[in-house]
Amino acid sequence: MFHTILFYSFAFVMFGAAIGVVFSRNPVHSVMFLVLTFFQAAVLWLLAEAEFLAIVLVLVYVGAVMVLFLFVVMMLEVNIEAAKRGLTRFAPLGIGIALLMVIQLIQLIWLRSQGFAGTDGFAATPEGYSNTKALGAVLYTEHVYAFEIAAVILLLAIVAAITLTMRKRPGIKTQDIAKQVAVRAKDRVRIVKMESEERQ
Amino acid sequence: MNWMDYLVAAPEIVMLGLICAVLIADLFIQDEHRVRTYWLSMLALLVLLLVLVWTGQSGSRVIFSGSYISDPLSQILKISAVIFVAISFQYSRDYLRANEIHRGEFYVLGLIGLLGMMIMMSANSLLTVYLGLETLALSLYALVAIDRNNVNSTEAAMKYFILGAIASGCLLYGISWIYGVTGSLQFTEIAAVLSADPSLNSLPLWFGLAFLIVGIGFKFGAVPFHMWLPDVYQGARTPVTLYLSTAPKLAALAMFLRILVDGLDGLHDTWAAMIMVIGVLSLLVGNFVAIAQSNIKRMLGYSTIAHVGFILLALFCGSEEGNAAALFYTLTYIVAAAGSFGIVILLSRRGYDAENLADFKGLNARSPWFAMMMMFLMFSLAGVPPFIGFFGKLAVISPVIDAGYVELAVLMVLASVVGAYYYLRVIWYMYFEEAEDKAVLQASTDTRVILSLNSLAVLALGIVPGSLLALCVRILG
Amino acid sequence: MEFLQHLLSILIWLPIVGGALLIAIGDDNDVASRRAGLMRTAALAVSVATFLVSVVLYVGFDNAATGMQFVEKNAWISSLNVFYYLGVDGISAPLILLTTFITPLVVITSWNTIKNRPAQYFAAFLILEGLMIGVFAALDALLFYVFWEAMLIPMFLIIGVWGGKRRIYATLKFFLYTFLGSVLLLVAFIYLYAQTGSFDLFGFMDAPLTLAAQKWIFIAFLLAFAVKVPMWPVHTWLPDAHVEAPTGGSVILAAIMLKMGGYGFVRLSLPIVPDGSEYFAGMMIALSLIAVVYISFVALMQKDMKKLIAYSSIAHMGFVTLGLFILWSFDGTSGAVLGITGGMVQMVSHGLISGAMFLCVGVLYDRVHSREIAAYGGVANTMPIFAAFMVLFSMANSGLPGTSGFVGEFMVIVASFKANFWYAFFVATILILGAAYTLWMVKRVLYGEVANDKVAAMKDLNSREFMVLAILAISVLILGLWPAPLIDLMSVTIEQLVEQVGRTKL
Amino acid sequence: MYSYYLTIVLAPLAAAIVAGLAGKQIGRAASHWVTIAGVGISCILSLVVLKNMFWGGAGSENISVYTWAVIDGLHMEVGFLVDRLTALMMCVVTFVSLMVHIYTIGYMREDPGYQRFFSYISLFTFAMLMLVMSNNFLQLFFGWEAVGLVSYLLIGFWLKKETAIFANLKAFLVNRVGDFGFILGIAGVVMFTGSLDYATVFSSADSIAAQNIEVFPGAPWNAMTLICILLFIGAMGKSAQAPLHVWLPDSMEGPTPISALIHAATMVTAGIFMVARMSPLFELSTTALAVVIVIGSITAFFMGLLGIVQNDIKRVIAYSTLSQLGYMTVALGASAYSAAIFHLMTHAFFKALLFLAAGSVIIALHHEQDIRKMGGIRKYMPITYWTSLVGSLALIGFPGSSGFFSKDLLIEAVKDSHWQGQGAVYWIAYLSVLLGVFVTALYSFRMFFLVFHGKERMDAETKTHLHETPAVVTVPLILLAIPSAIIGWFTVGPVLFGDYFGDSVFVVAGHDVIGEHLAATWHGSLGLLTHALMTPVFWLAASGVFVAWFLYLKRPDIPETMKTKFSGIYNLLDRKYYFDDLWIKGFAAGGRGIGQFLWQKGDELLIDGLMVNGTAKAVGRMAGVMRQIQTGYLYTYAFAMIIGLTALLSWLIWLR
Amino acid sequence: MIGLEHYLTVAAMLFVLSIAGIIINRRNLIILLMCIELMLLAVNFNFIAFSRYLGDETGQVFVFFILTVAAAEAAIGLAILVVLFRNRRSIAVQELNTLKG
Repeated sequence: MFHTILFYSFAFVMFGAAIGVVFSRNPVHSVMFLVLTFFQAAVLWLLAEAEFLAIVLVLVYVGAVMVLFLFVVMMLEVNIEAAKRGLTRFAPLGIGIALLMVIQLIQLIWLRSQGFAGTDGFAATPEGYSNTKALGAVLYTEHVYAFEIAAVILLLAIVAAITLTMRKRPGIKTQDIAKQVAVRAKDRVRIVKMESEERQ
Repeated sequence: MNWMDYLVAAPEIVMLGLICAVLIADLFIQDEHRVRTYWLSMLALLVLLLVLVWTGQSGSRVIFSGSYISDPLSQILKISAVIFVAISFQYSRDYLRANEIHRGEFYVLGLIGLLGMMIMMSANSLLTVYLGLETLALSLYALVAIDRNNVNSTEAAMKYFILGAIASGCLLYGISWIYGVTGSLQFTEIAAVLSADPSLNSLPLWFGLAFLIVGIGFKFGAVPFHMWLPDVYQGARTPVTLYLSTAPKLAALAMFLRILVDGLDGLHDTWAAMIMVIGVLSLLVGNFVAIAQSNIKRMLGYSTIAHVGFILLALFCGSEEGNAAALFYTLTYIVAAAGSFGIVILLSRRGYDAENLADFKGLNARSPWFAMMMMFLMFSLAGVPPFIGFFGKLAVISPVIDAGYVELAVLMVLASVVGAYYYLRVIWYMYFEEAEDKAVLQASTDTRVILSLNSLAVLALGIVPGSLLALCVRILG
Repeated sequence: MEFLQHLLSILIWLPIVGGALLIAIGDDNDVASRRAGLMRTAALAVSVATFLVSVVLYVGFDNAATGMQFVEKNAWISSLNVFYYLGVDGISAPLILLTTFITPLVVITSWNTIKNRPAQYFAAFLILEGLMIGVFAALDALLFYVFWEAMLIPMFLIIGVWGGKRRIYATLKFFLYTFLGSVLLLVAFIYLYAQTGSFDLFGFMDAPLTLAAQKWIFIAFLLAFAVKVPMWPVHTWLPDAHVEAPTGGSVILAAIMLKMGGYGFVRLSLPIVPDGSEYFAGMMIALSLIAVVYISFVALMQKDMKKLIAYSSIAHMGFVTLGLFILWSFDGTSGAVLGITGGMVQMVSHGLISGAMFLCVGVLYDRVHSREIAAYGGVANTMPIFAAFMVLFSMANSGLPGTSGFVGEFMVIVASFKANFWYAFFVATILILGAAYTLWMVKRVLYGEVANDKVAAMKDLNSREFMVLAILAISVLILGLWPAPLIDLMSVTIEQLVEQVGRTKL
Repeated sequence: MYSYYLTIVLAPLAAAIVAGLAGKQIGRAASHWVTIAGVGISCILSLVVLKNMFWGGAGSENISVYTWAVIDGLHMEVGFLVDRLTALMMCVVTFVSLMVHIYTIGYMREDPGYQRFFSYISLFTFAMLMLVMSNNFLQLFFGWEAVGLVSYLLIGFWLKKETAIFANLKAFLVNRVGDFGFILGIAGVVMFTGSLDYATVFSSADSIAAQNIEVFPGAPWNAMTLICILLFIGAMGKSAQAPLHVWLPDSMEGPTPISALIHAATMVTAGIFMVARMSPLFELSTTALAVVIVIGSITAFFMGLLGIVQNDIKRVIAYSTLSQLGYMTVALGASAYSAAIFHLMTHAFFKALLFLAAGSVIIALHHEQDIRKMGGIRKYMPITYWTSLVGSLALIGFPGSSGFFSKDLLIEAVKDSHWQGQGAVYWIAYLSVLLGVFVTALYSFRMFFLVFHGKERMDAETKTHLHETPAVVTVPLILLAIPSAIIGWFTVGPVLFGDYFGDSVFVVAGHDVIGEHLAATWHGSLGLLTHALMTPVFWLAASGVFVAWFLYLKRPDIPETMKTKFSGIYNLLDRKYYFDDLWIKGFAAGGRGIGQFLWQKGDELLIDGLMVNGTAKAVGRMAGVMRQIQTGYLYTYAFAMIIGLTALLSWLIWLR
Repeated sequence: MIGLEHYLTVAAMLFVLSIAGIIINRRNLIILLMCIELMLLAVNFNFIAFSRYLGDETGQVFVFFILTVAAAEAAIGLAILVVLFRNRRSIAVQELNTLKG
């Protein structure tokens, strides 16, 4: 029962926060709502006994990604005055379609799920089960290929982000490693032969 | 898992190593020698090609606990993708240099994208597909935005990114349902579960399927998930468009074949109907809207949508013949697309993109040879014999009729008549109009040779289409 | 003999390779330059050589033999069971000869009148020639289709690049119209392929088909061929295409390309879907008669000579389709053979005559640069020799006995009388209407006082023009006075065809 | 004889080719010599053939020259059927042609198209010979059209002359209307007999007559009637029978020699010849014969009337030709084929004579053709005057002249014809030919008097140069005058009553008016001559001459007052019963109107505008609308995807 | 008891909300990026729920990778956003319509 109350209350707050993300006028508020959403989600995941992912969500997402968002929002100095409630002209239609989709999904989940749902809660985990351990056991064995690809994706993200955003501002002195490496002695020191000056 | 098994994945492993090598080497290359990165990348692709040929085998091998598969299909797709990436690098080099966006990252990102495609082509589980897809997609987003001072490029990249993210979100949501119902991510296992328990073939799985189709449709650029395509084709710099319009189509095809055919063939009835609707819409929208375009890249973008319609309608049949036809059609399409964008690049100069149809006016007077090449390409895209595009159409229509959808076949050919108009318009501008811009075409010899070979290929393959078609049939037969 | 076994391949590929060669020689817009001279000579040499090869074909052709001759069959696309399968019989042989005969004349006509990229021009014609021969020789449906469609490409360029003011409209209309017609042909072929497992035309002919299927296939065939013929009401591309095409293009279009439609009916529609054809025969006859009467009236009012001749072509092609589709209106076979033979003869003869008529207009156009009838008048005063030729061809166009124009018309009229009095009645109105529109034009162009300074300054035919027109005139007369060789060439095949079509497939 | 026939046909052809293609090179004199030689050879050989037939008793010959084509048992050949009918026609054609050739040397002396003209008339001779000598329908049609072609070329010979080139087009087209029927008739013959060969067709004539054909559903017609009427439509065109006669008067725009040769003596009689040739068919259809006789009667009488009001010398003769052709047609309809052919022959001579004489006058007056500007020429041109007189007398059937024998017997034949019992048809025919005699005399002598007698109305300039024409002109006149005057005397007996035609003409037993009725009262030429004074024919002719003399020489004011008093009738005659208007303003303009309508409304508006370009436009418009969906806004794009997704989901959950 | 359906429902609502957010927002591209994060979160809910329901870790491993990819995606997305802002001085969705038609 307690479990249920917890679930509903966290879910409710999470959903409210998510609505805040979408409808907030100020992007900074949106980011904060998003952080709240993630926190609530982490709690819900804990309730589903996915401890490792709940921690990761908080650490990686709230700790890194959200900060990045916040950073960008701040950096871009978007004019908050102008950012009034900006809804598109077919927002009602959009919301209608969204409601339709919710109805469809809920109908699916509760009425048409052909018996795989509708259980009384999740089965209990076996004794001594460690979520983190279980994940760790498969991550580097069964999923090693995926893991390596994830590494590539992170590399790609680095390369791409740098490619897109790094720029050389004129007047700012930076190191050019390629230039430094490619330098030759004769570029640095020029020996000029010149006539000696006449005695005065 | 045996260490020897890693040899099966050698192409990907070698590719990753080569990418890192190129990435590091690029750091030490000065801007004025950036062409060395190009040569390095080409060398990398050559090595990769050799590895691919060397590791080629006839049977299929599944490794990495079922997440990786190597079979003739993956091999032919990879070889083709490598070749087309190499071609697009080649066509791009001079353009990039002339437009001062010749940066090593272009090649690196291109190579990583290729790796993503290869991962998709060899994927045997939904997880691998997803990761490969993201590898490809993320590098494409970055590539589209690579000319970061260009308003259009960045806008295109932003749109591509947002829509791509939505699509992959949908794909993931679909995957989660498939996983929830079947309890597995591997295609072979999914197929096995489905055939073992027919009761699973029901609404939850179908919902997952619908979401999956959004992701696949987006990757193909099929209507109504096509909206990004024209904008991105137009907004991206031409080399990127070229890259985008060639090899990734093979990846999309691989994704389709792996997920829907290998994994969810038991749901054929369900997805066939959806694919048919999407295919028909693509055919119509692509062909109709292309008529109204004046920007050739955008026009070719819509034409891509139309061609995707053809590919999807071949796949919709669900027969081996249809799948082979789809592969054949895709290959023939990208040969022509590569050449077409190659010529668009050829016409561009420093600070000037020849991307309006009007820029093609009087090409026959400026360069009869390349005008003729472009004509070949356009006729091939229009599906006029004896060019290879015709045989693609033939191969596609044949299984459709075999499956009993004669009306659909009629619709397809009628749509292709509508489509013929805008291809003809390019030829009309090249041949029937006076040139406004009389500048002589400048291109290096290697570009000329390769572009010519590329274009002549649509004719040569059209005259002897047998072996390529037979290859496709053998691979998917 | 090795050579004879590949005769058809040589016929097809010689001009195509020759065309590629011309492109390789390259262009020179200065007609007097050495390169242009070399290129023209090469073009002529290739086309004449092709003609000579076709003479070998004629000599080697056995009139009495049934079935295909000079057959070549090699695998082409093995996975689809497609063959490179060629052969000729009495139906295709005359048309191949017509093609190889007309092309050198076109080359000569365009000798130095084309100032813009002549090499491409000649190359387009040579390639077109090879493709057209391919259509007539192909016995594999896919091969047929490839040639059939590929043919559009050179013609598209010929009209578009070297055409008149509204050339772009005309050529796009030409391409899309015909393309629209022929794509359904492809669908029909693939359907038949699905039924028989190969694209072999004979396989198609032997395949049993339900009446419903035959009807649909017939409609698909009809669209493709009716557009090419062209039959009313899908004829409107032709006047535009003809008007805008350069002289050579008009000649080829009228002389040979239109025959593709008729050939298609004979080669494909009749034997593959006999019952479908029979079902629609009434409609086809009606359309043919409309073509003759309606189009003749329309032709009467044309102000543009080429348009007039174009409409006249449509009307004359009405005879072809009528001749073919009265097949089922007889008790015996005699009328059927007569009708089809008449249609075939009409095709060949119309090829010569309409070609010649377009050449005549071309001669005028080269001098005055107008196709309007009103721009002329009294040309016979300044160009008597030309006038003589033009009157001759006009008479031939009006179906004067003694010229080839009469032969086919006579046969069709006689055959259609057998079928139904009213068919003959309506179709014979061409005697009046054909003469009316042709000779009225002749009157306004050739006769009367010299109309203006431009006409007064016209020079009579030069030797090249004279030669071309004389060759055509002689052939028109020979065919008119002694058509037996032509008829003997095809009679066995046609009898066989009638016998085959008579067998129902149901 | 095969080589004879071939030479007869080919000699003029060869001459025509030489003069036509190499005329410039060989020069004027050589051109006329070569053509005269060609036609001369034909003429002599034809006479030899006729002699063999007539006195040598040679039978008819049916020879095949070469096979034109064979299709499925239908043999189409080129060949000759030479029998007595043919032989007679060959002689007439070649003789008149020869005379015209010679005459042309003088007539066309100054014309730049001299060689061309000779080439044409030789070609005509060839074509006409092909026509008469044919042994099958195909070749008949060839000759039929070929003479039409040459006629077309010759009427438009002076191609700068607007009236001439109008006339030739008109002639060709009106003839084509006839040919339209003719070719259908031939097709009918093929349908019912499976052959084009005369012999085969005639032998199966009975079987044709026994069959019916449903032209209109539910109304079976006798096949023979249909075929014969269709064939006769062809004859109507060629022989200028009403209402297809309109081309002939206009054809006078051509040079006079060809008016004589083609439009009087030979080509226009092809229709008569053809019907006579087809007598085995026509005889089997009384309906067809009735049509023939009625059409002939109308032409004979009403066309004669028109001659009275014409002022152009050649047109008067042209209407006279029409009228005489009407006579011949009436004879055909009365089954008096031999009378028709006999009249054809005499007519050929005297009408050619009249035309050539008129031509002679025209040359002398420097191409003046209006008879109101002539008069009193008699004393300047005696030879022309006398030969014209011979011709005119022959035309009105003055006793003793060739025309007398042919026309008198023709009228007798009509009077006694088997139509007697048939009421209307008989009276129409008989009255027409009787009254026609008066009319003929009236217009002939009106012209004669106006030209040769009375006041000299030409201008002084012309008068000073007025003199007799040279020998090349007058010699043919004399040579034609001789047969015009006397040939009737000694040929009427054998031709009409001596069973000259034998098998060449077939008459059904009850129809044979000449063999059965007239032969009974036949007592030789002299007997006929004496008998003539007691027939109405003579008196009608005489009164015609008298009236002409009275009205045009004695009291020239009367016609003028009559013109104003009876302006209605005058206008009717002057406008030729409005037939020209019917053809030109009716059919020709109507055809152009239909053409314009079908072109503008059918082709341009409906098919091209609405269907073809309309489709293209619709596609373009649709493209324009569809591209609007691509708004450029991200949310639209996303929305499109979601709509697509929702549609798929909805289908899956609610519709599937 | 709280079970699979509850989690799935939460996920579905979150998913649809994120989609609605993307469709109806016309002011700020950053919000769109955040909506995408929400969408991925919803997907993660599904995976965790199914993983827990099936007693199979693969779903959670998948979530692990999704988190990784999402981070990379956010990095690139923000990079593009920054580049876009530099070019246009605006990140309003409604102004992003140079390419259309």
